[in-house]
Amino acid sequence: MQVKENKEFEPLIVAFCCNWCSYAGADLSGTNRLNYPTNVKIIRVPCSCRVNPMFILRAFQRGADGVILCGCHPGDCHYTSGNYFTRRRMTLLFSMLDFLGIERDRTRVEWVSAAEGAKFAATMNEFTEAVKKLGPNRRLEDLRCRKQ
Amino acid sequence: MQEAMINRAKQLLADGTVNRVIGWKRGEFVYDVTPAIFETAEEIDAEFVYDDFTAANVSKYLVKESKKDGKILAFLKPCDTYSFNQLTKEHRVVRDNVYIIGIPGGPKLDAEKIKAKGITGILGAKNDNGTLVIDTLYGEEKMPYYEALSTKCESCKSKKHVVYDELIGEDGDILESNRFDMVEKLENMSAQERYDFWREQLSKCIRCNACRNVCPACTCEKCVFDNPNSGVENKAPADSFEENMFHIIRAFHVAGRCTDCGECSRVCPQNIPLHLLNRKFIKDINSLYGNYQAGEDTTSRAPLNDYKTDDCEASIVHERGVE
Amino acid sequence: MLKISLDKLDELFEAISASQTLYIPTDREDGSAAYRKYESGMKLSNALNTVRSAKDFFFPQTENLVDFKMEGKNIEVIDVRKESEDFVVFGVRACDARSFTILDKVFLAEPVDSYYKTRREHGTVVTMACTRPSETCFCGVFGIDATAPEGDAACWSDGESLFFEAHNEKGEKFISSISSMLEDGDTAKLDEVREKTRSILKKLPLAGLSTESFGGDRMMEHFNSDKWGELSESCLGCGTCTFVCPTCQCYDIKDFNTGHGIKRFRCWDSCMYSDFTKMAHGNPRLTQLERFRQRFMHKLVYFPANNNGEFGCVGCGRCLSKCPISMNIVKVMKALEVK
Amino acid sequence: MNNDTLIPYIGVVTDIRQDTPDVKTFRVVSPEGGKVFEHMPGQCAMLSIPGVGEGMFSITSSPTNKDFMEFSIKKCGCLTTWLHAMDVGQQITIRGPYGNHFPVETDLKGKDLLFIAGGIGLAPLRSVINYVRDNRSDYGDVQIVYGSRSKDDLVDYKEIIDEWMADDGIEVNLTIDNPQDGWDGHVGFVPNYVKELNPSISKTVLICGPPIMIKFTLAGLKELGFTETQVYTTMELRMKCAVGKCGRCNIGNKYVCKDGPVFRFDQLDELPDEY
Amino acid sequence: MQRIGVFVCHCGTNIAATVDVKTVAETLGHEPGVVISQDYQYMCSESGQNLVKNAIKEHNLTGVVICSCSPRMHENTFRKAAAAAGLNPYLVEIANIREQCSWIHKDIATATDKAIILGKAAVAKVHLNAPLTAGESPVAKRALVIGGGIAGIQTALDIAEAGFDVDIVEKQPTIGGKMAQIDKTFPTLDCAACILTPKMVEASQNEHITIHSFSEVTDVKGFVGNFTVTIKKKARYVDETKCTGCGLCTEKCPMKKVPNEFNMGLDNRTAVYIPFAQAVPKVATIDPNYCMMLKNGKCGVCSKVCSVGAIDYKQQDRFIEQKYGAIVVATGFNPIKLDKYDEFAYNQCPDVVTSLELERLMNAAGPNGGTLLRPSDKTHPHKIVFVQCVGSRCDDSKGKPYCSKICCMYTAKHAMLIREKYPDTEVYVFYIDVRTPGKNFDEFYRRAVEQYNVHYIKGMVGKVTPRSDGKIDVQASDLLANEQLHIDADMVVLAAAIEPDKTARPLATMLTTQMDTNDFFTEAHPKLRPVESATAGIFLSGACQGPKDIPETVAQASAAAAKAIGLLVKNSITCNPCVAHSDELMCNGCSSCEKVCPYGAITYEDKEFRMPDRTTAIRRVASVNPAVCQGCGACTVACPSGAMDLNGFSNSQIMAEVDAICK
Repeated sequence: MQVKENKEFEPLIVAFCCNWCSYAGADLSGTNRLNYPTNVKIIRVPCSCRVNPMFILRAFQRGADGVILCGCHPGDCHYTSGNYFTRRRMTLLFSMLDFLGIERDRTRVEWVSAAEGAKFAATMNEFTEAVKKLGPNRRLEDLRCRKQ
Repeated sequence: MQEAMINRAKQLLADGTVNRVIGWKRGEFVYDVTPAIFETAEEIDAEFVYDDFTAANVSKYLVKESKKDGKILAFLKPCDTYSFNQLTKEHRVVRDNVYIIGIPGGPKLDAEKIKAKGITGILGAKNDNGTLVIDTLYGEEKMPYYEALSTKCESCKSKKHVVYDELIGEDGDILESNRFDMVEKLENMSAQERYDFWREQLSKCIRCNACRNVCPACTCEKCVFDNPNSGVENKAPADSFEENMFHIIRAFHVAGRCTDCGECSRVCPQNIPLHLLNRKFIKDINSLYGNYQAGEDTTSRAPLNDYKTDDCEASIVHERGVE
Repeated sequence: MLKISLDKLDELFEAISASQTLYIPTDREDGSAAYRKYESGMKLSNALNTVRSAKDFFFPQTENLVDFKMEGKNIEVIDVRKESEDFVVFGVRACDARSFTILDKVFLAEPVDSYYKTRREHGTVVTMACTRPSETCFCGVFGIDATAPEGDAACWSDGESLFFEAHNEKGEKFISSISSMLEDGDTAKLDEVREKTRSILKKLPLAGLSTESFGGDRMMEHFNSDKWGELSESCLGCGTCTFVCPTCQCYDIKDFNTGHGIKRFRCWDSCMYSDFTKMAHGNPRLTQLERFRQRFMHKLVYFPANNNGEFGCVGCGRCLSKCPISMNIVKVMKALEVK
Repeated sequence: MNNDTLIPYIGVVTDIRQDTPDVKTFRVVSPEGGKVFEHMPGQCAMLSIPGVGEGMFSITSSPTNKDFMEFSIKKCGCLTTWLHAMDVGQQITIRGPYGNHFPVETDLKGKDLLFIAGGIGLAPLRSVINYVRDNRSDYGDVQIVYGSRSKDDLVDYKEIIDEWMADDGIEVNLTIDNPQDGWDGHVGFVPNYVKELNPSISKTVLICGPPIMIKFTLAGLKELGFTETQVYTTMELRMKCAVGKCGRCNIGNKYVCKDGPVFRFDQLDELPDEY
Repeated sequence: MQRIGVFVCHCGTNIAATVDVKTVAETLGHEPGVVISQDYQYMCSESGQNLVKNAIKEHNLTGVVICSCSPRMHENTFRKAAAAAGLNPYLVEIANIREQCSWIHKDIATATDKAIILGKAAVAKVHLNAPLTAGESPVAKRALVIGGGIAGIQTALDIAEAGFDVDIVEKQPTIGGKMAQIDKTFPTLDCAACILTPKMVEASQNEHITIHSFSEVTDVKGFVGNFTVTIKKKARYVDETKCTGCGLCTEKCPMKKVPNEFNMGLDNRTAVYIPFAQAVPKVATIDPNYCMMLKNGKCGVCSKVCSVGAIDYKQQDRFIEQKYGAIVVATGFNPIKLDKYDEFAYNQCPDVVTSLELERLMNAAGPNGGTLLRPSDKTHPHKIVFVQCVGSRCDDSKGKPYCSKICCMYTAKHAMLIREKYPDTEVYVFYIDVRTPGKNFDEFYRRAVEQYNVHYIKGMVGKVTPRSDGKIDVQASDLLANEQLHIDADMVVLAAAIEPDKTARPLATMLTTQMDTNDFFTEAHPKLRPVESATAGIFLSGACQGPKDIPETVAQASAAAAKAIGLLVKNSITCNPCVAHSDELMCNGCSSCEKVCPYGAITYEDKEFRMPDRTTAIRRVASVNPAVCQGCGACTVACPSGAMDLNGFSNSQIMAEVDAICK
């Protein structure tokens, strides 16, 4: 416990990125050597609309401190309309999480195009900082999964 | 009312329009009525009941019943017709196999509300001009009638039947209800207060699945929470997370489909105000995407299966109200 | 009889909870009652009974049985059982008290369930006699006297004081631990209260219910009854009755992968659930009728068949008030009654 | 540590044999070597891969085998698929033995025995057959009728040919459902074959197989003059928690986990028809 | 039990410099199911691939995880390698430890930890990967070219040359596009019409080419090889099949005051018109906004004079539906509107013109018959100022951030042509930079400066003010001389930035192709796949993809044609196997999935099922057409029961990844 207190809290961030825009955007920020924290781990999905609310809750259950979902800009979805559905679904889901008293800053949706490597890195820096401020996810964790 | 319903049911059975009737059957006490299917006039005469305690929404039974041979007569209260319409829209009931008689809803009573007042040994209950007079083992007790109302009837959204083959009694109107008051109250609390509120409530959950099994929107052939291959199957609230998970996902799955019939809260043995979760979604949908009442029609697109290019961004959640 | 004034209840609870964990029924904001771990300031509920039964204390809804660590082809078994501490459950009603003897017959039968047994050994059950039975009560039908509850120790209220009596060694130990707070008292008023309660018990609407039609020797007759279809037709297949029932003890064993190990836990299950008996090769109880029948046959026929005629129901009435569609054991008994 | 039956032991899989396309036989010993526990023919054990599931399997090896236990397992669900994918050396968890056993020391002693098995139903009977072979003098004639869908689906075919058929006083009658190249034995369903063979009604019958086979064979045996008191079967498929407490295995008031899995048919007759 | 091989790539030092690849390989070797874990210098090299192939064979692998660069780079490479070794290609997963790890992190310890976690996630996923087989779908042997400018024409001609039918859809009454409006072309100064019109004629006469002029694409369904396109043939009130293009109607039409868009509104045309003499198809069109007959039913002159009876006032828009295997987008460009540029007085002074207007003013078929006269007073201009980069390379919201690329060269052309024809005219060009990278381009520019004495001034024009004496005061700064200038100009020519046509955005939505923020179509790869869009079967030709001059446009047009031909010669194409599928036993038939499917891939059928309670029932269940499904996964979330799942990205796979990452 003593050791933990001395060490800065390092949140675990799960980022779902759509294959066509945001994942490519993440690649671009790599290609351009734009730094963002190692806390962010990316899961590739074909489209942001593939992300089931269950995946997001699952991440929180398993110890994620923040979950961010990135997709193509509205209107640019590779599948025409996927991110529009995502937007509604996530708006409602986040609103519900907020309603249940889960900190709002643990969840985010951000539109990042394949050309926006810089935006991707900046978003991840910003989001990680915001989650870091909140501290560990305690309101939506599964104690059984907490690392001993 | 009960008399008229019995007569009409017997007529329709006799003339062959229907071969079964779904309604309510009287129980041991004044309040414990059970949804039941009647096949003969005798059964109806003996046991059919429609009174202040017939709160159960029978529309979900029609998922199964409407697939059987012959037509079934269903007595639907205004709120039940919304459920039925929604089921029709989702192709879960066979409309042609159901003969619907719309009946006035009238507020229903909840015996639990009476018991919560410390009144026990209930033998009978009568409405006497707004006062509920209860005959008990320990003598007569009184309480305001409205305080004994089932939670779902406290904020009735509509007295209008949205689908029926015939009506008994007058059709009513869609009402201005105060059903979002409690949601709003919670929204105005701090995140910590909201968290504490729901933790207190959801920690009562015993995962009996009554809310799910009674819900007319939860008609999945196989619920994800029962399916070992879904990855989220869980049987008991082994951790507070699972209470959250079950209720969030359940509410999400019925979002845009829930007609706000209130059955979930009515049946919860632990009195968890589950309808607030559904109402939160309804309120959000109404304010963000335009008013939408599930079950009002059978053709409109559900809000979650629809979009506008200029919908608000998810960040709206971060920008509003109390943190 | 030893008694304590009801005014001093707080002090009593403080004293008990100072040495061991104490659970008492308390009121909740919605008017119902629930057992809670005693903390200063909590008040004993006046409600007749809690929503959840007291079985949780010995057979909790979920419990971790054992952990595993997997590495390569190897498995490590980790016993997670901890040293149990003594605890007191206060204010258990006669029906729930009887449910423990029913659960004992299951869990303490060979092979003994050590998890249950440990809790039973460490728990002291202090029962409390009923004074205001409800219309849903029918414990008398199963030979339970609500005015003379079982348990390790029992107590009675006459409206002013609480009178204590030990039923066994554990109960005596409990009473001696609080004896400094007790005084000898006159039971005249108490006897009056008990008599009054007894007269109400006789008048209860379900007092006339009879178990005569049930028991092990009626197995085939009831199993093949044509009433089950009608009785089960509106059953939702939820687990409310099972989970509020003090004697239902069906369970499931599940593994949970935490990411750094496997937790095997046991949780309540309900024979009303559609895939309760589903196994790799099929499901022997496919319809709700079969599952519904199983639950009531178990309580009214199978259990007495295996336990010298003792029924698997204690008449607490929870399922009567909690079933979403108001179908319950009383309606089943009346429908199946052999005239 | 293991003072609760729900806490399992570790077993090591030391040999895996592919019997048929969907049946494998696993040899299990304790990590220290030797059997994890002793058992009687017909008893079962609960095998598990933590995180995958637990399942009840009859112990196929005979108690007379002092070195190891064997389980013949058909691939049909999540756990069995996992088990089939195991390599030698894999550890599993095992608890047991559970249930009653065939009355090899009482009712069966000195009797002429007729074993009737279909498909994977041979697994529980193999334990008895080998027990009887190892205590040959205690029993009378042994006749085995075993059928499967095809030649390839006959479990333990090698052992049947090499050992059982070679034994004196053991008559093995094999049958497959449909004609097949390279099979010159009997073709036809087990119930009919039993009737054709017309076994002496003095024999005590042990039967195991698919429910439909048991149903028709039993009817056939009755036609031949057998009574239900002469026929034993095992119902380990109904077992779940193995200790008779979880509430699933009962048929009427009898708990397969405790009162079974071995039943004589006259006992089952007194129970509701729920199996 | 899975047998998984893990292969960790050093990528030279790209990965190995910040990720301890040995540790990654070593750690992942202990993951359940992993039987071999190796690292190698360059996994994508031939020998690296052989390493993978050999391991697959030697260890009988059931799954492969490559920890390397982005799957967008080499997923296919490794899938092919696996397939070559006999392993289903979809049993390969990539852990992206270069772009998403080694390149963004500096600390070796944390980067290595992250690489391990990404590897574990890939291993967890591959455990659940199922072998997938790609289906096949037929290819319709017909191409659609959207846009009939030089890009569209060239693409169509090339495709037709290969023997495939091709349709051109052009929204104007004639094909030809912007090039038809241009006078001369740089750097050769040959006449645009002379080289374009033969191609237009060739297109109209080619038996494989069908031209839908005055038409628009209104709906696109389907997918590569199998597009169904709805084309709206706008009513032109003239029967194309009858009209001979004699032009009598245009002569007789009493409504003569219609701004002529072909001449940039610098002169007028009639309500019934043929845009220009060499129009293809040479067919008259009635402009319903001006035609008296169509507006109030009074006139009918054209109908009376038409000897073949081609005029049809009752004509309606017609919709035709056609199947195509490939679609080429050639929607071209437009100069931006200069309404926001008050400083250049474009809206105030008729003698401030855009370059394209200048083209028309100088063109022999233009409003002045080829003599350069000021639009205001039809006098000869003696001093002309050219302003470069109007709206190009702008940071502000008025213009475009990019370089429009063609302006430097056409301005040099204009200057040169003017000086050639009117040596008494002084020409000033204000530029920021002169960009001349192209064959003979810089020589061309230098000729303008050196041979024709065009005054090139590096500097900005601050303000253009029309004076009452008819002169235009151009206030500018000469950056090299560092002085303020005032020029009394007779004409000012603005090199307006070019932007994609406005119809491109809605078209992109229909085609499900991507666009950048400037509405240029995004190519599948900026270097390696410049003429393909990310959507299979959609190709890009000409300026719709970015500013281009004519030779570049033609080159790209031919390249797009080659790509389209490459598709059309195939009889069938392999479908993406990562598509949705519905578990009929769990499906509720509720239609939620159908509602969110952008491709209409989901249909329902009533099927009889044995229900769990021993009864049989007819149930409505969803089924997915794998050839139509593109695998977005919208349906999987809309489905409450989880009956709908996605191959390659299944619920359990993604959750396994989540678990592994959060472990």
